This record gives sequence, C-alpha cells and structure tokens, in this order.
Amino acid sequence: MATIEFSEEQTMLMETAVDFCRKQSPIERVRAQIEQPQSVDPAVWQEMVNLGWTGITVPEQYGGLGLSLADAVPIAESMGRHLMGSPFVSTTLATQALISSGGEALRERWLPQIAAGTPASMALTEEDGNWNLTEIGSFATLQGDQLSLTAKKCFVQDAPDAGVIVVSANVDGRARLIAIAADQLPPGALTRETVIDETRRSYTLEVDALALPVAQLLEGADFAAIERAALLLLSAEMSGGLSGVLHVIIDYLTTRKQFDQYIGSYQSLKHPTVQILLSLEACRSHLYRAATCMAQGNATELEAALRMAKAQGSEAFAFAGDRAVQFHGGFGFTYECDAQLFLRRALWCQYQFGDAAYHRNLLAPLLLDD
Amino acid sequence: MATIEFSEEQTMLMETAVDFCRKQSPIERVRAQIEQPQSVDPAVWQEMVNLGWTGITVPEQYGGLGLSLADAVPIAESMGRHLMGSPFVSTTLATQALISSGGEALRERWLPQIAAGTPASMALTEEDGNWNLTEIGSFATLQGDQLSLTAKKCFVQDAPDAGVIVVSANVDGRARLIAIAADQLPPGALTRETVIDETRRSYTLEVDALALPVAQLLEGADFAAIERAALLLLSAEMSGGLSGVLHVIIDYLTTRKQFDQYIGSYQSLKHPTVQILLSLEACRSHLYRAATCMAQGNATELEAALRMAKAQGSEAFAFAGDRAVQFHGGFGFTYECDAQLFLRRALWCQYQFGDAAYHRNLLAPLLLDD
Amino acid sequence: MSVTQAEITEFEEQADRWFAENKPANPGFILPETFMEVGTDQQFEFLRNWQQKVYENGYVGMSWPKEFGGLGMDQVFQDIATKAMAKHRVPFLPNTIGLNWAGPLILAMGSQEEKSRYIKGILSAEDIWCQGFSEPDHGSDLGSAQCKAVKDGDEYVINGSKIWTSLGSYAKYMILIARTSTDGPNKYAGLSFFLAPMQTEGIEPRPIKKLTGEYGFCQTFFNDARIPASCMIGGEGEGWKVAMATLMFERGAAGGQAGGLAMMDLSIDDVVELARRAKRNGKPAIEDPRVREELVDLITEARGNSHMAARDKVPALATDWPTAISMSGKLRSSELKRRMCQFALSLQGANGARYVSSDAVDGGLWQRSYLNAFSGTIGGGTSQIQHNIIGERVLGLPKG
Amino acid sequence: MSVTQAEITEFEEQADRWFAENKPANPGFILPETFMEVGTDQQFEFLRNWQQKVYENGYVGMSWPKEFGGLGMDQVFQDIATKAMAKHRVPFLPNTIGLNWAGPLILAMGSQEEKSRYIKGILSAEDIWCQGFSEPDHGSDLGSAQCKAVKDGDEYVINGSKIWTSLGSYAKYMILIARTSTDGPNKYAGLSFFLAPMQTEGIEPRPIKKLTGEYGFCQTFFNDARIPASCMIGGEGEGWKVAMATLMFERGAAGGQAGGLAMMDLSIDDVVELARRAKRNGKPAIEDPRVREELVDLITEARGNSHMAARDKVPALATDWPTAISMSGKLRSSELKRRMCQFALSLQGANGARYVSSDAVDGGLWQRSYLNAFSGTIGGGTSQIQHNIIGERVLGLPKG
Repeated sequence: MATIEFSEEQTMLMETAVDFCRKQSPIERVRAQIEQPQSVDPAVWQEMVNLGWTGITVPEQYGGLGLSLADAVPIAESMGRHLMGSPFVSTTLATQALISSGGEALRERWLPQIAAGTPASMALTEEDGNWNLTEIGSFATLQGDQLSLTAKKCFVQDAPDAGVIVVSANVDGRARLIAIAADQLPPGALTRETVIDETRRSYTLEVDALALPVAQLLEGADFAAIERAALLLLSAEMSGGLSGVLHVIIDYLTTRKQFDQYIGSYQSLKHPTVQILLSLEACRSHLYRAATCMAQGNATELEAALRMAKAQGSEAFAFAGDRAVQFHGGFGFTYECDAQLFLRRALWCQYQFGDAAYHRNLLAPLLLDD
Repeated sequence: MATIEFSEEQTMLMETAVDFCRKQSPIERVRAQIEQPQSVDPAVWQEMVNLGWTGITVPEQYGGLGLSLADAVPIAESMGRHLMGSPFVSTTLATQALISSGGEALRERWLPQIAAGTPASMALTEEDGNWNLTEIGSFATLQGDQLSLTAKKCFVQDAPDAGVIVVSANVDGRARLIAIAADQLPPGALTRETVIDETRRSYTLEVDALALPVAQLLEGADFAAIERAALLLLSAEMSGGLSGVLHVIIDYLTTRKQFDQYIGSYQSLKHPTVQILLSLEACRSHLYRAATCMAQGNATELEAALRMAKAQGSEAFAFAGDRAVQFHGGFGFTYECDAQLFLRRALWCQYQFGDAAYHRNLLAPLLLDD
Repeated sequence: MSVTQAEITEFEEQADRWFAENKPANPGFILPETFMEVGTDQQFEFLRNWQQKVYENGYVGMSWPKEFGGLGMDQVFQDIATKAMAKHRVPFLPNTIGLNWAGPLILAMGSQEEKSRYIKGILSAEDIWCQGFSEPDHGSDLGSAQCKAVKDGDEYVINGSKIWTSLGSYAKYMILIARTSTDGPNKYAGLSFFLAPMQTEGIEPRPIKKLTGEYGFCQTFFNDARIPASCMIGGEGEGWKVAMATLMFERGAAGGQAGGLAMMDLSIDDVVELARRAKRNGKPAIEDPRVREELVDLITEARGNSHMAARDKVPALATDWPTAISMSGKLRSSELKRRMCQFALSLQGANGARYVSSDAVDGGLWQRSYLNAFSGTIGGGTSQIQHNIIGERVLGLPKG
Repeated sequence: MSVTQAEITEFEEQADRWFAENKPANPGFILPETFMEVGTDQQFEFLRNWQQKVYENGYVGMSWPKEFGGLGMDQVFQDIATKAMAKHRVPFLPNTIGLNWAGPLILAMGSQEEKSRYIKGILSAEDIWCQGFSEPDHGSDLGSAQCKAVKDGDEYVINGSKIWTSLGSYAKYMILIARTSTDGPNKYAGLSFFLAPMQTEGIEPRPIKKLTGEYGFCQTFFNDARIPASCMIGGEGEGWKVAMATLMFERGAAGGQAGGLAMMDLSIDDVVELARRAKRNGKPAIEDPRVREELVDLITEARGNSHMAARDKVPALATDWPTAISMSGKLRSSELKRRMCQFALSLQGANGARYVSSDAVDGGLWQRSYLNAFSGTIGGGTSQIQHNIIGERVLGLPKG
C-alpha cells in the first residue's frame, strides 16, 4: 500500500469542499460572522448538510454516507483555509464518539438526526486545561437507573446549537461518556467563553447533580478514538490555515512597496516566507499520511502519524501567524489586517488537544523505544 | 557593588594581552603552528612567562602576582580572539587545583616552578566523556606511604610539556586529586589524541599500577573550584573566539562580490551576522559578570553566572562558526578558509566541561527552585 | 541642595509605606500595561484618578519647580518614589507624554507663561498630552513628515494626519511636528514644533482598533485646523532640533522627567512565577523538564541584556563595535518580550487558547501581552529594519 | 522481456545472500560516504576493488547491453541488487560519474566505437570518470562557463579551469563542458561537450584540501591542453543540450543508470542508533529527555520529507504551489543533514570534540560528516540562493 493514497472519491469531495468554502467564506463574511451569535450562518450550514457533510462518517444504516474519517479531512482543511466557522468539527467528533463508544440505542437515537443536520458537540476539557482526556474531575453517580452528573466542562463548541452533547465524566472511578440531549440541560448551564479565535463559539457547560437516565451512558469509552479523530481534524484545519495565511503574506509582499521596492524582494521577508511554505508542505504531507493510515486501518502507524501531524502543524501554523503579523508592519498591528485572524486561529489550534511539546513527549516512546 | 566591575589593573592587563596576541598570533602563524608538535612556539611561551602570565594567580609568596582568576580572563579572551594555542589555560587550571586543594608541601614544590614558566596540566575527563568531574573510573589504592594509580584520562592538554599533571582518581571511594611529576610517568604513558581543534595538543594519559608517594595526593578535592575555573577560562576563550570569527565574516561580507553586489548587502547574510554580534555582546557580558562575581567573592551568584556564560557562549560560538563556513560559500568548504579554524575551536569549547544543555540542566534548580 | 543619608532613609520608608498602603485594589477589569494600551474609558478614568492621587500625595513631579506645581526637591527623592512604585507594582501614571516629553521640554524651553499654563495639569493628569510625530506610510522617519502648517495671520492652518497617537481621544494637547516649509536645504529644515490644542475644529482623532481587539491608538486627522501661532515652541524651521531635544528627555539622557512609573512591564520573573501557578496536564508547568530548560534560556537572555547595560558603562569592555549595545536595545528587549509572552501561553495547557476574560489565567493578560508585544517589534522601525541599521551602522556592512 | 515473480524472488534471495556474505570487513580506516569524499589512495583502492568485485559477480550494469560488458537483464534485477547493497550497508561504488552520468550518456548518444571503448571500464572501475562542469567564481551556473576549447586541425586546445572535480587525481576521463564559441545568440549556444582523456599534457588536477582536512576534490587546470577533436560528443555548440541530457540521467529521470549504491548516506535512524550507544554523563544519550525531544523532532522532519515525496505523486494533493516539493528537495535534505550531524556530536559528551581517529565515537564519522555536510548546503547553489529561487519561482515573490 502506498504511503499516501487519495481516492477519486476523495478528490471529488475535495474539489467540492474547496469550491464551497471559497464561495461561502470570503474574508468579509468571516469578519461579519464574528459579530453574530452563531459560528456560521444557518443557511450556509443547511447547504453543508445538503452536501451530506454532517453524515459523512455516519454509517449508511443511520442515513449517512458511511465514509472514513479520512474523507472528512479535505472538508476540514478547506474550512481552515478560509477561516470558516461552523459546528462541523465538533459534530463530526461527537459522531465518532457515538460510533466508537455508543451502544445501538444511542446510535439509533442520534446518528440519523446528525446526518439530517442537527449539530452535536463534545465536552471533554476541564478548567485545569489538562489535555489527557481521561484525567477528569467531573463525575456521575449511579442510583438505580438514574445518573446524577456534576460537571464543569470547558471549550464546548457551538453548545447552544447542539442537539446532543457527549460529556466525559468519572463513573465508578472510570472515565466514561454520557450523551446529553439539549433539552435536558437546565437553564444557565451554558456560559459563553472568550477565546482567542473569534470565529469559534465556545462554552462552559456546568451542571450540578443533573439527573439523567442511565441509558445515556455510552457503552464504551474509547477516548483514544476520540483523540485520534480530534487530532486528524485539527491537523486538517491547521494545514488549511497555513495555506490561507501564506496567501495573505504573499499578497502583501507582492503589492506593498517600501523604499520604492516591493517588500517581497527583501530577503528578510522572502526567506522566512519560504520556510513557511516548506512547513506547509510538511504539514500537509503528515496530514495526508495520517489520513491514509486511518483509511487503511493501519493501527501500527496511526498514532505516531497523528501526533507528528499535530506537533509539526501546531508549531508551523503558530510561527506563520506570528510572522504574518510582523511582516505587515504597522498595518499588521491593526484589527483590520487579516493576519491576526490567522494568528488567533493558530493559537486556538495549537492549544486544543495538546501542543507540540505535549505530543512530542508522547511520540518519544512510540518512536524511540522498541 | 556594581554588577560588572573592571579595575584599572585589569584594563592594563587587557591592553597588554590584546596587543601581545595580535602580534604573536597572526593567522598564518596559527596555521604554521598546527604542523608543529607543540601548541605554541617556545620563544612565544617564554615571552608570556616574562609577562608574568603563568604566575598571574600564583600567590606572591610562591613568586606569582597573587591576582584573582578574574584577571586571567582578558588574557584567555585575547588568546581566543587570535586562536592562539598554548598551555596557558591548562597551566592556570592546574594552578587553581594546587591552590584550592593542594597542601603546603605540594604548593611549595610546584607553584614557584609554574610561576617561573613550567607548564602544568590537568587530567580529569575519561573515555566515556562524562562531564561530571567526580564520576570517574580511574583509581588509586593506598599501601603504606605509597599510592598505586591505575588511570586512563583523556583530553590532557600539552601533557608532554607539563612539569606536573594533576590527575583525578578514586581513592578509598572518593574522588581525589594526585599531582604527578613529568619524570614519574613511564614511557608510553602519553598518546597524542586527534581532536577537532587542531590548535590543541591533547593527550591520553594511561598508567597501570603506577607507584607514587602518598604525599602527592592533594589534601583537598575541590572539584567545584576546578570546574569554576575551567568554565571561566573557556568562556573567555569563547568570547574572544566569537569576536574573531565575526571579524572573519565581516571581512568577507565587505570584500566579496556576487551578482555585482557586496554579499554583505544581502539580508540573508547581514541579519544573521547581526545576530552573531548580539550573541557576542551577550557572551562577553555574561563572562565579565562571572569574572566580577569571582573577583568579589560573590559565591551566591557565581555558579549560576558561570554556567550561564558557558551555556550561552557555547551555543553562540558554535552557531557563529557554522554560519561563518556557510557564508563563505565554496571557499568556506576549503581548508584554506579561516572560518573552519573557528568552527573547530567552537566545537572544542562547546564539548569541554559541559555543553549548553548540560549547564542549563544544572542551572534549573539554581534559578527556578527556591 | 545637599541631602543627608538620614533624609534618604526616612523618605524611602515613607514612600514604601505609602505605596504599600495605597496600592489600588484589583479594579475588576484588566489594566493596560502602558499608556499605549488604554482602550476603554473605564481604564482611562481609573489611571487618571490614580495619577491624581499620587500627585496630591507628592510622589510625582517632586523635582519640578514649586511655582509651577512641583515640589522643588532633589531628584534623588523622585527616584526613590519611582522605585517604590515599581516595587509595589502599582499602576503606571498614564500622562506619559506630558510627564516625560512635553513637561521637560516646556520647563527647558518654554516661556514663564507656558510653564504656568501647562505644567500643573500635566502632573495632576488633568491635562492629558499626546504625541504627533509618526505619519502613515512614513513609519518612524520624522524627516519625511508631510503634515503641513501654513501661517495665516496669527494662526497656523494644519492639514494632514498623524498616526499611532496614544490617548488621542483623551488628550487636551498634542506635541506636533508639522512642515512649515518645503524648500529648506534638507528635509529636516522645514519642520516646526507645536503645542497644539486638541479641542480645535478640524482636528479629529479616530481610534484605531488594534489586533488585540482593543483601542489605544488613534489616527489624528487635521483638516484646515487653525491653531494660534503662539503654540509654536522654538522658531519656525527649528522643529527638528526641538524634537531631538524632546527625544533626549524621553530617553532620560538629559534628566528632567517628572518621574513616576511609566509602564507595568512583564519580566521573566513574572513568567517564572506564572510557571509555578499554571498547570500543564495537572501539574505545575515548572516541573516539566522542557519548560525548565526554556525558562533557564529566557532567564539567561534577560540577564544577558541587563549585564550588557552594566558592561556598556565600562569603557575598557566596549568591544570592537562600541555602539552595538546601545543601538540594539530596542531590538533585543522587544523580541525577548514577544517570545516570552508567546512562551507564557504554552504554560497554560488548553487555557492557552483563552482570551481576556475572568476565566483566563491572569485574566488573559498573557494572550493580550503577546499580541501587544508586536508594537515593540514593529513600532519605531521593525525588527527587520533594526537588523539593517545595526548591520550597516554598527558593523559597517554595505547597504542593501 | 517478461520477468516472473519466481525469478524475482529467487534473485532477491540470491542478492541478499551474496551481499551478506561478501560485505567487506571494516578496513581499519574510516571510509568516505560519497565519491566526493575520497581523500586517500587507501580509500580509493579499497573502493575500486569493491566495485570490481561487485561487477565481476554481476551486481552492477545488469541492464546494460551484453556486448559492451553489461548483463542485458531487466532493470528490475538491478534495482533489487541496489536495494540489497543499501540494506547490507556495503560500501558505495566509487565510479559514480561513470555509472550514472557518462555511461548512460555514451549508451544513449555515443557511437559503437565509443561504447566499446568506454563502457566496460566504467563498470569494472578500471576507468574512473570525473566531471568538469563547475568553474571557480561561476558556481553552478553552467551557462557562464569560460573554459575555452579552440579547434586546431583535428584537435581542440583547452584553456581554463574547472573546480570541485571529484576523483580528479584518479580519473582517466572527464566529461567536460567548454566554450567553443562566444558569439552565439545566447550564452548557452557556444558550449560543447567532450569526453576528455585526463592523461593529456596540459591537464593538471590539483587536489583541494577540504575543511575536513581531507582531499576529495580537485581544481583542474587546462593549459593549452590538446585533445582529439573526436572526443566531442554531440555537435559543436550542442554542449548545453548534451549536458542537460546528462543531468537527466544523473537524476534518474530518464533511466539508464548502471545502478549500484552511490553513497552511504547517514539517516536519522543512524542518529537514533547512535543515541542508544553514545553516552552523556555516563548514561545512554537516548535516556535524556531533551535528546528524546530533539530526536522526535528530527524524525518528524525526516518523515515529513519522505511523505512529501509520496504526496507529490498525487496530483490532487499538489498544493497551490505545485512545484514547491520538487524545487525544495536539495534545500530540505541538505539542511536536515547538517543539523542532524551537528546534533549527533552533542550525544557524545566530551567526545564530541574528537576527530577522525580510532578513539572517537564511530571513528569520528559524525564530526567529519558534519563538516562534509556543508557541501550540500553550499554546493549547487547555497541554501540562501535556494531560498531566493523558491521564493521567486515557486511563490512568485519579486526579485531582490
């Protein structure tokens, strides 16, 4: 099997996604959406649903396309390229959780709704910002056929729009997952968070002794599968974002003059821009290597491939965002300049699901110890 | 007390040293000396002796100048600037060992000779390259008033010229120091080593059950003092070396043309050269801060100051040497170009007495833990 | 004036006590770190009140003449008071341009009448000052200023615009460089210097939204704005000379500043302290070996910078490039600050992605500081331009 | 020719066995890693003998025609043999220019007589070949070649010099680009291509001492050197075309290479393996957390490079800058190699300061490789120039 494979079906998906995001998410619309309560215009979301994107990894028996998560990569990448906000990533993650860990009843309840366009979300991280998904403080106690959940979760994306939120909590001393329906949340359970990437809609979810039927406890608790999905989709967003910010830099370097020369002719700007290009090429290659491993079911190499993609991409995108601001000079210091949008996106991506140092630390035993 | 102090006496010493090394060590002579068996021309060494340099830290009662080791800094720095080889550093280190750890008898025996011009040396490091001076495999057993020494020591500088070599060895389970006179070494005990800095004369010292009077065992075993002295003198050599290599770079950048422009006008060469300048300024500042702490007897700050000087200088000099070769293009790839002499010197300095990572590791508790 | 050691010691204790007792409580919103970052009325009023209180209690303008509102004391007392402010990490005094630029200039070159009119308001923060030197597209090159001042009777008519005007919306006066002539022997000769009243028809400061999402700078537009000819300080065409003198005051090289804390700057010690509190994966960040190595490296760099300043005062230890240290100060400190703040985010785990809000570590201070740090690496000549300047002027490398 | 899977499997086993059994013992001196690093007669003789043995046993030139000394077999067998050489880390075949440049060229464009004269000696390493393209001061810009060839009867008289001639002192022939005319429509038009005999009066290869202290390159001087006009390959003025064809052979794009291992390149796996053996402070370097993080980073970079090559073959995954990967190959691999070797020294504690000798870790291989690595970051256009080229040709940034 080839190191990197990309099917005709994936190629078609990519062409659609590239085209869609370019048209639906020009930078003025990204800026306008920042002022809106939702991360995406409902009409645009409906178009994404019509394209089948919310059901892309939902098995066919539940009304989805039944494709691999690798097929969601070109979509997340194209959205990252155009800084498009939307519940796509959180919905796809929740879908993965339900597929890998939910029992038949929960799958039947939620997957058809998701495929039909109801957003979903995940509530994993807590106040201490720990990236280890199984080290959590929230907990639920079992009383007969009822769960009593006490939880404070952070960075829950697009929570008010989600039909279902999959929440992690300790149950009997083990990290488990619970699917909560939107209408089960008490008023005031969700509070909007201020996060660095203004295209996001991030919420704190807080409940105290919330009673839930035990049937909402997911059968499995495959946190590794959820992390894998998150790393793949985040790496895709970063790869797209890197490409986007590189375009912003090149546009400025080829149109702005200083001392009568296009500033792109100065090596102090040109050479780091080349470094950013090469870091993008690396990022995209790690990304599609990881996607290929996932599609091929190559479990041996998948974890390392994903952590490499996240580590390399996090550093590269943050560097590119930082340099993009710097290279724009005085204009770069203004909110009006698009560089800051990408820098903020890069910082978001870097600090969700583990930064470069975190993943390098986990890569060491995978790569160095036999 | 000021952070950095420099007396009139030190200023005069520095002026002499700068002048002497410039005159005695032009680059052609450095290259010519590489082919010679010794690290310095005996006549030049005699002039250094005449200037009082071998006795600079030797107490007056033994015929020296009785100055602080801080006063040797401008000398080592100037020698580094001109890539001058000589047993000065190893002699001064051995002097420090005898002063800090030798008893009265050993001091009386060796310090006057050293002040009068007999080189001395230290034998500390072993085959495994461990930088921790007290973790050693060589050992001596005590039998009555005789020591029996079995040792293999590496990187013993200018060993054949040394009147005395201070050797570290385990005695009764503790790391100790033993002063061996040149005429006590059996034939074949010294083997020339091939080291990356060709201006050095480095030897392996190997003895098997060599019998020595117990009086040659130094009373104390202040390895920390020896390390401090080594770090200070090496940092001084590196500061000088950085300045030297920067001159080599600037000379080339201001005389060599490519595409009809002086290559120094290209930002890809100009900007890293500025980085090298700033790293030199940092190196020199750390160096003279450490020297000031040493002269002031500021034990609280001395260790950190020295390790910072060594860590920062090691990295900066190695970077500068590497860039110097690169910036000379095709000529930089030839032995004829002086850049390689500095790169080799930088690698030598970096890997003697601990590289940057080693010292940062030791700095962490000093700087971060109360 | 001779000052006794006893007086010094007594005042040190007094100042230390006063700032300990009067340090304002946390206002419940995040404060700016410098006068260039005042983004809300709330922040501005808080800081203005603080300066007023400091002034009323005699801790700023201590060495300025009594007749204009100062205390006429020896400079040593002001230095002690300023140190006490830094020690207790109280808020900075926001009228920076007044205290450090305009005030010293007026005291040195102004008329009796000008001193009476301006000085006291500077100290009490009643009259806020701003600075009009930079222009769009000309960066920090003063000589290229295009903003025009044309004399018309006893007025000058100003047209053009100035950029990066801090506190522009709050300022009563601006120190303004404008071009009164274009046919001098060089581009500097046609400049003049004004103490311009901001409440003038035709002067409009428009706030610029920064990449942080906050305000703090204006672009100030001049549209046939008429100011009295008497606002000029120095003669017509002497603006460059006056500006250079002002910059000398700003850099403290000539003395004369009113004193007082000018910024609440983050130092590497703050980052270390953050590393003790902030958590990565449930453990204090400072326990992570990689974090420790990086902190050591940053401390080494910061100390190197401070040792450079000390070494620069020892002529024998000036290197072969004696201007290297002084010419590189801005480059070194601004780049270090940017990297330091960037690194500080990595100490916070997933919370690195938060922004200014009560949920964020230190209220989002580090995220905001990282974005604000670009003002140092961009303003006053970008780091790229600084490299050129040092390469060419210090090392003698050929121009590009 | 059709090859069966059984034949392939059988040959794989045979080649694997032969190289396992015939891998030369450690010669007791450090071997070069490429043909550009052959510095001593001892090294040269060892490698020449090795190539001869490989040839005599039928593992090189397998796909070249039988009548000229090859085996006339399918290319697939050669590829298997070459892989087996790499797998067993046997020495490389030193006649690189002959096997990969001159040989394919002669087979493609040469006469029957030329093939008979040259090919067998290339394979057996009896006739060593060198390359005369680069000139001093013109770097890798072939078009600027100044070395002159003037026709005089049935000879050409050569004057000028060529630089970086590997194996120049051992070579029997040189593939030489020289200028036969200066008045063509462009600077490429006046070039011609020769198969020049090195044992000619007036041709003098002078060894260049490299920064490693070793030899491996020559500067070759031509002083009224007369070579037969029949040495020209391609017509007069067609040198550029022939050279470009030759470069295609070298890059393997056109096939036709004799095969065989061309270098013993160090990979990141070798560095990891070194980290297991080498000690820092008495412990295997690989146990040091900082070393581990750095190794992970280097592995990530190396794998990124190899994944790039794979991705470049998928047209749909070519980015907005489709030539980025192919144009940056040399820059990426040479800079990685330099940093990798530099890092390898830090794994050795105080022994990082040793040099080529039996006491050094791996005989000083890493120190020498680090210094030799500059041939990659300097030769064929420095890394700085590579950045310019990529910035301008791939990203469309303006020229400097």
